Amino acid sequence: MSAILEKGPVHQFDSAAIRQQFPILAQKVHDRPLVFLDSAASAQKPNAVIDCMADTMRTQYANIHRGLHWMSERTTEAYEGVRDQVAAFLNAPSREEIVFTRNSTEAINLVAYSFGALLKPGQAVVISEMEHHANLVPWQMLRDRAGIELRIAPITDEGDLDLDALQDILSDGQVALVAITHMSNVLGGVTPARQIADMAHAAGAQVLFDGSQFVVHRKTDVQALGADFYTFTGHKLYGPTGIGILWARKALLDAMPPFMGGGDMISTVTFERSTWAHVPHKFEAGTPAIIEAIGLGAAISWVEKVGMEAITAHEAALTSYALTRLADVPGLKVIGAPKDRGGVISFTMDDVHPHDIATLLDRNGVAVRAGHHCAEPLMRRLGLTATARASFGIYTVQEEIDVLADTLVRIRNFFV
Amino acid sequence: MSAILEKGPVHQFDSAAIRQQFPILAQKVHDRPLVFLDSAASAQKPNAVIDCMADTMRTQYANIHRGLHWMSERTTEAYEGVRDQVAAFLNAPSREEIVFTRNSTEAINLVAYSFGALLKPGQAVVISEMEHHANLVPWQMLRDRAGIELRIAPITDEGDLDLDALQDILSDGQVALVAITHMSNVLGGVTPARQIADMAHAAGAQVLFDGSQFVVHRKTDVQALGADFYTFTGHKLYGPTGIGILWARKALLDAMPPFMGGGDMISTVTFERSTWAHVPHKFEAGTPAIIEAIGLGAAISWVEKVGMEAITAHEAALTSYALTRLADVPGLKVIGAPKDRGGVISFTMDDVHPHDIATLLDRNGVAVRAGHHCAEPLMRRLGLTATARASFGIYTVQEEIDVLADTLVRIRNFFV
Amino acid sequence: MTMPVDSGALYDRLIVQRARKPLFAGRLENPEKIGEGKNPLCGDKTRVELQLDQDHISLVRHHTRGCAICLAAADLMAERITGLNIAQAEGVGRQFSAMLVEKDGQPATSATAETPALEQLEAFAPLRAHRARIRCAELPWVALKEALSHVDV
Amino acid sequence: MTMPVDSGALYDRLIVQRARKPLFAGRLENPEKIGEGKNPLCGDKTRVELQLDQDHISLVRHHTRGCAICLAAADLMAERITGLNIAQAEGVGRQFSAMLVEKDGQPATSATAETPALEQLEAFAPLRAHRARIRCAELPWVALKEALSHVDV
Ligand SMILES: Cc1ncc(COP(=O)(O)O)c(C=O)c1O
Ligand SMILES: Cc1ncc(COP(=O)(O)O)c(C=O)c1O
Repeated sequence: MSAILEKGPVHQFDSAAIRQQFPILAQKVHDRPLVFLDSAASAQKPNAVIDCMADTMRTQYANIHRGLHWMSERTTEAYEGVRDQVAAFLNAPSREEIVFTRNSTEAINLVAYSFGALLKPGQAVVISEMEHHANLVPWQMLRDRAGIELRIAPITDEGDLDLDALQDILSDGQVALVAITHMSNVLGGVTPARQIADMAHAAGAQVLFDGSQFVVHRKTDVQALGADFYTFTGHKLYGPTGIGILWARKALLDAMPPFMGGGDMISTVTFERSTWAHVPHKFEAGTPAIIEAIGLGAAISWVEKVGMEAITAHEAALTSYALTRLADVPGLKVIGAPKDRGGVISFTMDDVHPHDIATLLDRNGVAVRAGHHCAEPLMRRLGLTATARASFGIYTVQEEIDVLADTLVRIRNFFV
Repeated sequence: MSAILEKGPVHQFDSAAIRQQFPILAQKVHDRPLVFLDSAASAQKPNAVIDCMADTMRTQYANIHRGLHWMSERTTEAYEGVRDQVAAFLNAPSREEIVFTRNSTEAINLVAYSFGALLKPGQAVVISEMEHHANLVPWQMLRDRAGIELRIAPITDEGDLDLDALQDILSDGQVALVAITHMSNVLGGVTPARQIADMAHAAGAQVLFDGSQFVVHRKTDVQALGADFYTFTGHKLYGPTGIGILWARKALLDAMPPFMGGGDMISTVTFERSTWAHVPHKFEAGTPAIIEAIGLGAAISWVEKVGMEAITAHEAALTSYALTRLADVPGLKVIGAPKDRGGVISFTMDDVHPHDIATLLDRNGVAVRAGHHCAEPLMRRLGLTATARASFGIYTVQEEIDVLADTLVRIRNFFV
Repeated sequence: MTMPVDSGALYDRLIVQRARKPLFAGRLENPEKIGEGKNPLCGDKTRVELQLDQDHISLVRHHTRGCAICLAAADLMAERITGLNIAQAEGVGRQFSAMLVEKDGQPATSATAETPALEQLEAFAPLRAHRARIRCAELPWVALKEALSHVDV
Repeated sequence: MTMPVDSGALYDRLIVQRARKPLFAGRLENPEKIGEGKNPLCGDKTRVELQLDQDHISLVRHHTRGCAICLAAADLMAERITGLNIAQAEGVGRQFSAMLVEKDGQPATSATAETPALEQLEAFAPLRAHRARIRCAELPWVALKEALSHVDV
């Protein structure tokens, strides 16, 4: 076993204290302690988030923005305060650049619709071979609606973006937007965002990063990355469902037409014509996910208290440990070997079907995902139909990886 | 004072027991007991909802649909179980006709986008003069995008829909959709939905009812109404923010293209082409508001336990009482006199500005709304720029209406 | 590593055996009926080929790429429907589906002349507790339905 | 009904007085500068007209349809800026805005020659606790800004 087992940041992190803040981790599944290795699909929630949402509903709730009474004003402050928090979390230049959406998917659809409305037939959008359907289907829909070309940047066999190929794809100057994941939800690879942004900008294109997986594991700085659009989703960041974030440069948001119409996104309305509110409100039609935004604020505060650097180090150590342990499981094959991997590992095991792996792991208390992980084209590129995937979070500990590896060995024995 | 004060359903309703289930009602505002008369903007939440959401996060949470493990399967069951509940709540013929959205606004935008995509230039959509911006701006956007005509059905001076005028508007057979509120959020008037549906159908049009206000106060039966589309929003129904409902006939949903693209709404994806999942999943892209949907289920259960008939009777009595009390406030003018009024009353008071009324009421613990209530064109029709609005819910009691009326008298004395 | 994995009730010995060594895998020389089932979620596929003798199913083969549940379901379906007439095979299929969505503790639907007993297919009953896997076991029946709905190949 | 309503700190006597009987309401015969402010949220409107004497604001009138806060703010603004030069008036405006967004307990920004004291405008300080109403008080200042940014009428 590697040196990481004896020392390293895994032990500097007070995992016991952290785990205690996630009540669900004390649950049993099929009479076994829950080993939750499915955080990349959605993370569990700490008490700080659960209590914040409950307290909001118990003590300080009303609809926001248009209210003149105490409850409404206080709730508006709490909601708008989260916008400041998110701006700081992403190091965005301005709070007005933070748009609340339902999730990453809606954030990307918003861009495909509203930024897409500014594009002309013949212009192109580039995505990569390893995108989540959320960063693929909206662009297909734009292509089919508006005559935009959709170009696919290939990946290497290791699972890294092929930058030379991207360069070629950009060379004709027709590309208006490069939309790429900042971390693959299947291979775990972190993409070289700054380099991609520089290449895109040199070719006259804007760049969108799907940060759904990345923001959970590492410090994000949209200015340092040179991003034009950035999206993430609350429920993977230990926050509630129903809330996601679109960040975009103000000049872009100002230029884009609204996505949905309704209350709160208008300045004035007559039957003949309406005018739009300033950004970000132009993009937030109707009563937003108020309680969920406030819950996301609690999640960000909590993550920042733990410290993103500590989280990154903890997960890096766990990931190395897991790769070492999984290497010892006979027949197991880790999919992809990206240069820079976050806490996500996809694998297959001989010809035991990933669904059988997942169901049998579950019988033994271990939750992993199996399937195409909403990345069918990537599966096809890899020559697979499905993988099993273990993913790690703040609360994951070595012992859980031991349970995973040991159970996998026994599953293999069961089938072979 | 009217006979209603001495007897009637107000006293048959165990208001004290109900109020105890809403922890926020015990709060003080500016050192006064909170008198919350702003439920039409958003209702407060009972413990049943707060606890359900917290318990979900504490004991049974994971991402849904694609997961094979225990937490995911149980969470999927809970989420999909709410679809059954909502179908029963609306008396929808099938659970597959229930689409989860963020709110009413998104539900209407979805219809404007996806049903709108089936319309041809020259076809028309009819709305009324008393629509909330949520049921106005999306149709304006469709008009401007697709060359659809937008027609406005007038209201009478009392605030009822002018059915003769609607008949005229429908007469040329060009109308594809009549989209009308089922209860006005400003005037409180309930529209004759069945009649509107019959008229629309006779003219070959579909009909959408914006039930955001209605479902909170009365039993809704989409089949009895003859509706084709129906929308409502969770946060006004004592449920969480971030969750709303679109119901539509399956044949319509089947024919409509998807609104947003992403995970969960596809059947298969290749770079060249994607195929869509069956309804309702085709319209639910990405990770939905899982916890909020489950919370909405708790709200519906709770409302059904209290009993919609009891709620309707309680609120009807309160509303008569309030109209009587407000008639005694010098200078106060109730706006509109619809034939059938739910628990919403807009008013002005001499030339005291509604904003001043709202702020001074708030100083005395009373929360009301003031402004255009996201219905600017209606304000213009009424010759007003703003009104104050008191609205009632399950937890509202006579004593609160007394506080409202008494405080209004004192506010008037203060200014005049 | 000697302790066997807890496989719960789902991975019954019969299921695992048939998944490992199916008895009805393969292709027919001259199939009269062919049907296919596909699960886009995991890429599982099965192809069912039938030989009929008048109204009776005389020979069945399946060609399946899938998980253990899907493989075993295909193989045990093939065994079960061999010798039945079409109506009976369809009856077994309906009963099989009904069993999978039954709530635990509900009485099983009883067999009749038209809908013969499930017999070995009862091994799949624990799938009820794994709803996301139900479609794995149903895939071969989807393929069968397709095969039987085609008039000729 | 004799107990007066609790009006909190916001509806100061001065504010209510000026809202009821503004001293600077009306129009100028030959205004040199005109500006308008509108709040679409509530339909409030104010029109500010100025007479200049070189760089000095010599006469101000406002025409306001709005809430008490907006009316009083227009009237007290008119009073406060009469006699100031343009830079000073703008300085008062900046200070006024700063006061409204200050957190309670923060020290007030101190007056200098270029930015004279707020004086009676301090009456609006309690608006800090009513953020949704701040724009009511700022509307006349928006109109003033517009008036001063126009070179001629
Ligand atoms: C009649 C009506 N329609 C639509 C809406 C919009 O609801 P939401 O903001 O939850 O989308 C509201 C409430 O604001 C309403 O009262
Ligand atoms: C890389 C990536 N992008 C986008 C998404 C979509 O997130 P959501 O479903 O919250 O919109 C996910 C997660 O499912 C993801 O992993």
